[in-house]
Amino acid sequence: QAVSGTTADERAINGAKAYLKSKGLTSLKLNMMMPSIFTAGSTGEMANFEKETGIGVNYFEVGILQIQAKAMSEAVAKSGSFDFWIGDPISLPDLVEAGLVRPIDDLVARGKPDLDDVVAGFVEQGRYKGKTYGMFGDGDNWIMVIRKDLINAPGEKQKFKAKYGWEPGCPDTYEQWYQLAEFFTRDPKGTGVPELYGAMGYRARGWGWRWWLQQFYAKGGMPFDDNMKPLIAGKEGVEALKDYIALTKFMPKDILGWATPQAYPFYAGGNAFSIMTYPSIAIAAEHPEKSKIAGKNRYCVVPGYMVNGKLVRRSLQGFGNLLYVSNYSKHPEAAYWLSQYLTSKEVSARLVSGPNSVWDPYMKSHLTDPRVIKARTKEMLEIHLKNAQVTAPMILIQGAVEYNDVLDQHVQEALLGKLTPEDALNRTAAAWEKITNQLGRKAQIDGWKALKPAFPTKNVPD
Amino acid sequence: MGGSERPPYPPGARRAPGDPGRSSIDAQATCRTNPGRSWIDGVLARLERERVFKWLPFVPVQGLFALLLLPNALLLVYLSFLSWRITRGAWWNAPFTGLDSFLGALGDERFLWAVGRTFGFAAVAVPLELLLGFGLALLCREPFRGRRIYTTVFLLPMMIVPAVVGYDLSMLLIDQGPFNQVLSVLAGRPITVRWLSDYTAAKLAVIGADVWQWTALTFLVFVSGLAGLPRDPIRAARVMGANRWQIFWHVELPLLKPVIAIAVVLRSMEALKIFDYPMLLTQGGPGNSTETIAVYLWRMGWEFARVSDAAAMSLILLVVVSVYIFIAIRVLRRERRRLAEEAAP
Amino acid sequence: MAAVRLEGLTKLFASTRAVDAIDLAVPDGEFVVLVGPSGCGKTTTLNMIAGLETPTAGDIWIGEARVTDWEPRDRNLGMVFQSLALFPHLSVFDNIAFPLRIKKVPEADVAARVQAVAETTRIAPLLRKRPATLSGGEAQRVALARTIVVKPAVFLMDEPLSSLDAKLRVEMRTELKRLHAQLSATFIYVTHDQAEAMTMADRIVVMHQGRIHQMGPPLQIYADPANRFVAGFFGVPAMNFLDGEVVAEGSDLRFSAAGLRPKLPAPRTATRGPTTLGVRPEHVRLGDGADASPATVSLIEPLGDETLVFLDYGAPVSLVAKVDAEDKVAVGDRRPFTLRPDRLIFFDSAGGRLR
Amino acid sequence: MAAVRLEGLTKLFASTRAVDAIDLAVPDGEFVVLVGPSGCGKTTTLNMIAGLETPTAGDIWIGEARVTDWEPRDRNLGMVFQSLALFPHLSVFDNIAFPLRIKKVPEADVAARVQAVAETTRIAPLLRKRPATLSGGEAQRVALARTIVVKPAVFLMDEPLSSLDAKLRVEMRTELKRLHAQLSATFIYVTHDQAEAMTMADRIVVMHQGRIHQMGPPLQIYADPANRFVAGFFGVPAMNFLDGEVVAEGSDLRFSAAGLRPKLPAPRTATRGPTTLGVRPEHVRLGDGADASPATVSLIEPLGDETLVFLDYGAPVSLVAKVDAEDKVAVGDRRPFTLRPDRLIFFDSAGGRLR
Amino acid sequence: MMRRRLFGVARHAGLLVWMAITLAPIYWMVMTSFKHSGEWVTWPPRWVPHEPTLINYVKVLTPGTSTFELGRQTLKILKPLWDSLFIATTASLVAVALGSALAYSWTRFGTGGRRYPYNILSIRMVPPIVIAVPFVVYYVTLRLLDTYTGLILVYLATSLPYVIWMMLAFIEEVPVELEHAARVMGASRFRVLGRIVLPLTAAGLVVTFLFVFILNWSELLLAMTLTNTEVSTIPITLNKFQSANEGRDYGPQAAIGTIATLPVVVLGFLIQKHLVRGFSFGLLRK
Ligand SMILES: Nc1ncnc2c1ncn2[C@@H]1O[C@H](COP(=O)(O)OP(=O)(O)OP(=O)(O)O)[C@@H](O)[C@H]1O
Ligand SMILES: Nc1ncnc2c1ncn2[C@@H]1O[C@H](COP(=O)(O)OP(=O)(O)OP(=O)(O)O)[C@@H](O)[C@H]1O
Ligand SMILES: [Mg+2]
Ligand SMILES: [Mg+2]
Repeated sequence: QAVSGTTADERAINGAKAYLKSKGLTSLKLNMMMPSIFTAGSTGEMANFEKETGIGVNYFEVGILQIQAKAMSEAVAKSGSFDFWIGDPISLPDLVEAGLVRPIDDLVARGKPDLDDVVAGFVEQGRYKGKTYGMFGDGDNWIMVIRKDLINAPGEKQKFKAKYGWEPGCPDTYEQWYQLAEFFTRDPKGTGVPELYGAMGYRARGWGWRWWLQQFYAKGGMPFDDNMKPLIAGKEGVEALKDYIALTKFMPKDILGWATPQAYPFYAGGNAFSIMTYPSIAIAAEHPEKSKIAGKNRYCVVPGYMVNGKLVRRSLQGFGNLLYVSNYSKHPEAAYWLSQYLTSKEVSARLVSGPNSVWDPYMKSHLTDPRVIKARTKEMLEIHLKNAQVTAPMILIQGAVEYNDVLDQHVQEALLGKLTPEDALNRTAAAWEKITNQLGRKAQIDGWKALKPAFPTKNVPD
Repeated sequence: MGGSERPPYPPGARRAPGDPGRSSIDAQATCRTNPGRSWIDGVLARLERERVFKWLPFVPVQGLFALLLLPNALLLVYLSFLSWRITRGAWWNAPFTGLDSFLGALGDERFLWAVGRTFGFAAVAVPLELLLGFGLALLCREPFRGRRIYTTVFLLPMMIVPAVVGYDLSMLLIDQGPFNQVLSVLAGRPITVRWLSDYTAAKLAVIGADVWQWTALTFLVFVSGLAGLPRDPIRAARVMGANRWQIFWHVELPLLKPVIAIAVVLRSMEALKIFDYPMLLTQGGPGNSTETIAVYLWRMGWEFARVSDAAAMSLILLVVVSVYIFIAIRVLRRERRRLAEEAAP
Repeated sequence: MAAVRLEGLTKLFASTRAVDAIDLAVPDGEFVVLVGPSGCGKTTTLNMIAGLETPTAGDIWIGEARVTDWEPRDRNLGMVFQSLALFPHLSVFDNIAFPLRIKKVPEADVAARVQAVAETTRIAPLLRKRPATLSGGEAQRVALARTIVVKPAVFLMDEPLSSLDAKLRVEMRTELKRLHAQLSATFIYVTHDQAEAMTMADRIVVMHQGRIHQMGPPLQIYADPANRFVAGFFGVPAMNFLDGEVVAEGSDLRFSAAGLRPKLPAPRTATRGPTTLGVRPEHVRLGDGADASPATVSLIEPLGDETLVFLDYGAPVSLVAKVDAEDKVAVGDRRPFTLRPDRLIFFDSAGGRLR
Repeated sequence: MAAVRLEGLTKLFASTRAVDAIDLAVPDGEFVVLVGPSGCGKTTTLNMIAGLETPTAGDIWIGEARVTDWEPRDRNLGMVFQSLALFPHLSVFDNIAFPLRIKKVPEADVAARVQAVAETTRIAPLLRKRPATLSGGEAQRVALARTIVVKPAVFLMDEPLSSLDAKLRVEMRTELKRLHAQLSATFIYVTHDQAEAMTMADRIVVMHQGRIHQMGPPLQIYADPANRFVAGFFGVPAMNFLDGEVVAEGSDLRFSAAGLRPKLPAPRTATRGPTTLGVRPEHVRLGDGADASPATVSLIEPLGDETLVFLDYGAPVSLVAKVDAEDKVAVGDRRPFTLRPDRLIFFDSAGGRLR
Repeated sequence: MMRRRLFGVARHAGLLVWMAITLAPIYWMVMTSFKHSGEWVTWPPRWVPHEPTLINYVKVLTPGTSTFELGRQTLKILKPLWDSLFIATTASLVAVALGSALAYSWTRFGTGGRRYPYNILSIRMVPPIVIAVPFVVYYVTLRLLDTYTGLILVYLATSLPYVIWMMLAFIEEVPVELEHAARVMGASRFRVLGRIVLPLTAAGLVVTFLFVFILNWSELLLAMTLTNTEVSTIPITLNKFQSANEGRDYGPQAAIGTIATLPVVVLGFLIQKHLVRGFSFGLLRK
């Protein structure tokens, strides 16, 4: 009973119509929970879907960091108060175990979404223990952006080269990024509040650990061994953490409290030389009115480390949204069809290129789609998909939220100088052991093994 | 005394010897029927009997507590003896693990820190609020020009939603924000304290938020208390030769003790629940430097899904808090009782 | 209209016997004053009659009905409180109209009746005012008017004058008496002021520690107190009490205390031995005489028309004599005194009267 | 030790003239009582002497010093308040020790002095108690003890007895007098109770509406009031005032009002015409006589030793007579009466005394 | 005289400092609500908007989808505003009604025992987070999760202690003789409550209402726990957009903050006179 239609979005529409008919309904409102930050960019397409099928959406917004708590509370409540939601993949294992997420393999089989067009590695984010749970919808692997106008400013290149011995440009290694950051941090009056900051990343509670994890991966590190013994406190971890801390001194002081809404405008205001962040930075940075630096950016493949004499670059799938269908939904199928619709080639291209979008390109077809190119620039898209080749997942196993929270806490304490990097990571490792034991080592080993294929095999993109 | 000789009773008033006298409770039980009244009056008349009437408001209130709070308390206790996580099926199927969760909680450094930190916040914020509130109330005590305006303004903060306060301060306290600007102007050199992301400064920010908002309440309580101080003992002390300071210290302060007690109890009981400011200002960070009990338990329950552990921690917390409650209530009772005694003659 | 009868009325507050099995019958139209020191149970008794307290035991009859368990509102009483209990949020008019409105009297009648009663009590010009702006006497009249307006059969008054100053109190008690005469209702009046009791009562009921110690017309109580408590309670300044003993001296009986030995009137049956002699200040006469005892004036208090003279005659407590203001006495004078033999009364050591 | 002198002392509250340019000299050691109706400015005067209120105009001298703008604590005064103002949080001992400790008296002396003063005031057994547990009289003594302990030169007392019941008030005023004799300090005592003023004062100062109406020893004020206000203020029951006129009848002068025309003693210089005659109840004599006027008894109030008789003689207001209790009078009796001619006083229509 | 004047100056100085501290954040919020996005964060900070605008209010008040500029969020403030108003008002009203009746009963009859108010107060001392999780479990079974009733009941329970304590003070001030007088005059107990006690404690009721209204209007934790899609309150709405690391769309949020603050402040102004009387909790000597 596969659904007819030539494209995934057509099939989604047809599937939805058929579903309605089978239920004897003419219209339907689904409840959707979504991070408030996503609403604006998405409502248009949901309206289109309603026009086509009669299935509309009431969305209720939640702070992005509260999605997890709300979902958990629904897992307890089993109220069916929302049919589906947008959430990040970290929560997937826990929410599946909590019984909240409905596996969608049956529906995928019928609807044939455009899964093969999704960039390798991303699809895995929606899978857990061999089942598919969520449609992937947001290519959140990180990209690096630097200011080409500043590099090209008269005399800068020479001065830089004289000092560091290489032609300034996209950094290949974190060391080079450090040098760029050092060089371009400008505080002529010596006030301690530079006019130009050399680097930007995320260092806030809830976020900062991801940037360390990326660096740790680039060092060739893996968080666990096959028995779930933590490996983070080894040499790689400590060095990565030291570098991570060192780089922070070229960042705005308040970076410890900042996330996207603060970081993007700050960078777009021309206050920093470089930034490592989500691909959607391009929209902010190239905005014709709001950005002071439109057209002055160069997009870079993420830097890496020399490991055993060979360069290893690693980007991180640092957020990445999934469309989850609730187990307690009265109309899981309808919710699925909308998910499929939103993640089809055509519609996703529209979403990704929308003016308010925080959805980032994640399909091969996005690379060639003129609308996407217009919104994000060809250069950025190419780099983005190159990065995708070296993108590693976060620790997507049961208890992920807690593992990460503990890591986050200690990374920040090291950053603040409360703990030495060694100490911080040792404590994290100890805490991880405790979590693993609590959750059951055996189950965790299985989960970890299942995740391993999602790690990239390439060290530098083609 | 003198009872040996009782005056003669008027005729008819004498009670039969040996008649024990009917108790009035018996008497009430025989309901008086009053013709000509509708049944509504009848019902009202019944409700009006003191022993019914006085319980009327207790029925809904105790009912509410019994139906709302009691089951929760029981559930909380029950959950704490299980090892249930939201990710482990239904709670009624969760294995019974006795005191494991409690032992775990007591071994959880982060929990102990959160408890200590919360008490620490309260220990700094509450005295500050009391002192500030008291000082301001003293300054606003006697009439002078502009007093009404000051009082009005000082009361504003407590009328603002704490979430708004958190948000508002997060705007003021940013690195290059107005607060640092003002400090820089006052200090005459650039001040760039990271109020929200420095390990210590963030704590100060949370405390500051609490102080900013709730000094309004202590101010109000103290203004109220000062206004109600009896005049004569103070005047007596003046005539006896006491100076302002002596009067304040030896007369006014002791007289205000009950009011101070209630202010301390109210503020500290609210301060121990502190949740909004860290949640909104710092998300418990940086590190865990502003993670209070409420924030940690929130995470424990809703983010880490460890409900039984959270329940055990809650109960431990309750034990700790009930020590405080016990002391607070003793103090309040003593003060009220003393007041009642003083009012008696 | 309505007699009031209390039978074995008792009230316990926890372990306090506030009222202890009192029996009292107040005939219709009588003005009875319950008097006694603070805490003796007067208010509690009154409250039980009004229905504001439930008796622990005993019964209350009003007219023919046993009202013990009736609600206050069914008892057809008027009550005036020490604090007056004017409703501060209502105007004088509304205060007086309150009981009428509660009884659903038509609004037109209300106005007429309030006006009428306001005229009787001479507060017609105050009807628009708020209680807080009234003087003590005015407020007092409003409280009366509010009680009178519904024409209750029984008036209960709990120290209604005690918040007034001395002057006004004297005036108001006259007014109350007149009112009683006019209304011919039963009045039960509570006070701890013996002067009020004396001047107003048809009959005085003296209470002490929850019990009735004496009942009777004022002058009887004054002249012939049932026991030492009653004797001491009535009279300002209080009766002089002299501890001593009755001794025989030849055919005479004499009372022997400190420096004095007055002769007692002949037919005394009382036992000899330790007794207390009571004599009122107005029955202490200054001036030499057959039986006079010597004394020195230690203090004088002029009252205007009369003067109190404190006499030191050797005992630790002075004897107080009330003399005419025109009798010139000075502190330090040696003034012998006599006691009016026909006005001496005696008490045993427990305070009971010896006759 | 310290005389007190007020010169043109004035206090305005907004537009109220609470105290209006009063002059008063209190010699060292005198017991002066300021008396007057509520609101006449007594408390305000006292507060100005104590330094608790700042005078609007005028000066205050204590001893040789002009203290008008001194702080209260520098004036060496003792003050007792109507509310007593005991510190409820301190024990009796600490209450009494308070002024000593304020003055940094060594702790050993404190104990000794408190003990001593407690004995004088007979509260030694109470020293451990809290004020709340004291009876009215005890609390009163503690308040006194606390004032006495520092031996101030001047005592100010603002209605210190008014919160006590009648009985206790009478006792305490004797004690206060004794205390004054012992301490030989200057006492300025405020009351609105004329009986207190009469019994306690060396000299009475009668105030009304912020002004002094009369000063003098008690009996003078009682017998020879300066004006109608003073006459009416003193005496319970109040002086009878009869409106009428003085007419000549042959060689006699007679006062003519309603149903009576008493002859006046010969040498009266007062003008004829409308006047008010004042006569105290004790100077109304029941009984036929040469000059008797007929009257009916409308009300009687037995006081115990005496009885008040209200006489209707034709005027709207009854005439009150005070007669001996043994004189049997009943309501409705027709009783002629005479006024003691030597005790009649006259006022003009403005209330001024006519001599 | 000199010293007094000096003290006056010092007093004003002290009070002005605190006034500045009190007002600055409020001022900043109100000003920000009139600023374009470009002026939200600048160095030096702008204390007065250069180009005042109402756009933020338009955005948050327009029903349906309104788009934030930078964070690209949408926000419908009207529904939360209404929900908050409804929930806080209902809960506070019922709490004031029940709580003052209870306080009355306790004051007059000692119902519930001498410790009753203290026991009630200890309920308030329990941190709400303690009961948050079992509450969800329990509410699910009662079908009260995410309903007005559910939140109202919780707020009712948590504001009762304050109501009882504040009302005790006011009720104790009503002389019992007034009630006695009315009852003897023929009023039933219910009428006594309505005609005597109610008018005489009106100021207290209003003050108490305001205070618990503030608490209920502001409560975040339980609201966050016990609501989902159907019910939303102002603090939750604010929280959605200002979790520490997420959307800070300063302007519109300043507008929400201002809107959320306004009703309470207005209410507070109206009854300011009575506020002072209400907060001694009966712990003053008469
Ligand atoms: N509600 C009560 N609870 C406990 N004891 C009470 C109560 N009311 C009165 N009492 C006690 O009962 C006794 C009698 O009190 P009651 O008020 O009747 O005295 P009273 O004669 O009216 O005194 P007063 O002249 O002071 O008004 C007192 O000992 C008093 O303390
Ligand atoms: N602080 C004040 N503000 C305004 N008016 C006042 C103040 N204190 C007293 N008054 C007024 O001044 C007048 C005199 O008051 P004062 O208290 O001196 O009277 P008093 O003779 O002591 O009366 P009482 O016998 O009632 O105590 C009164 O009219 C009073 O209303
Ligand atoms: Mg009484
Ligand atoms: Mg006075």
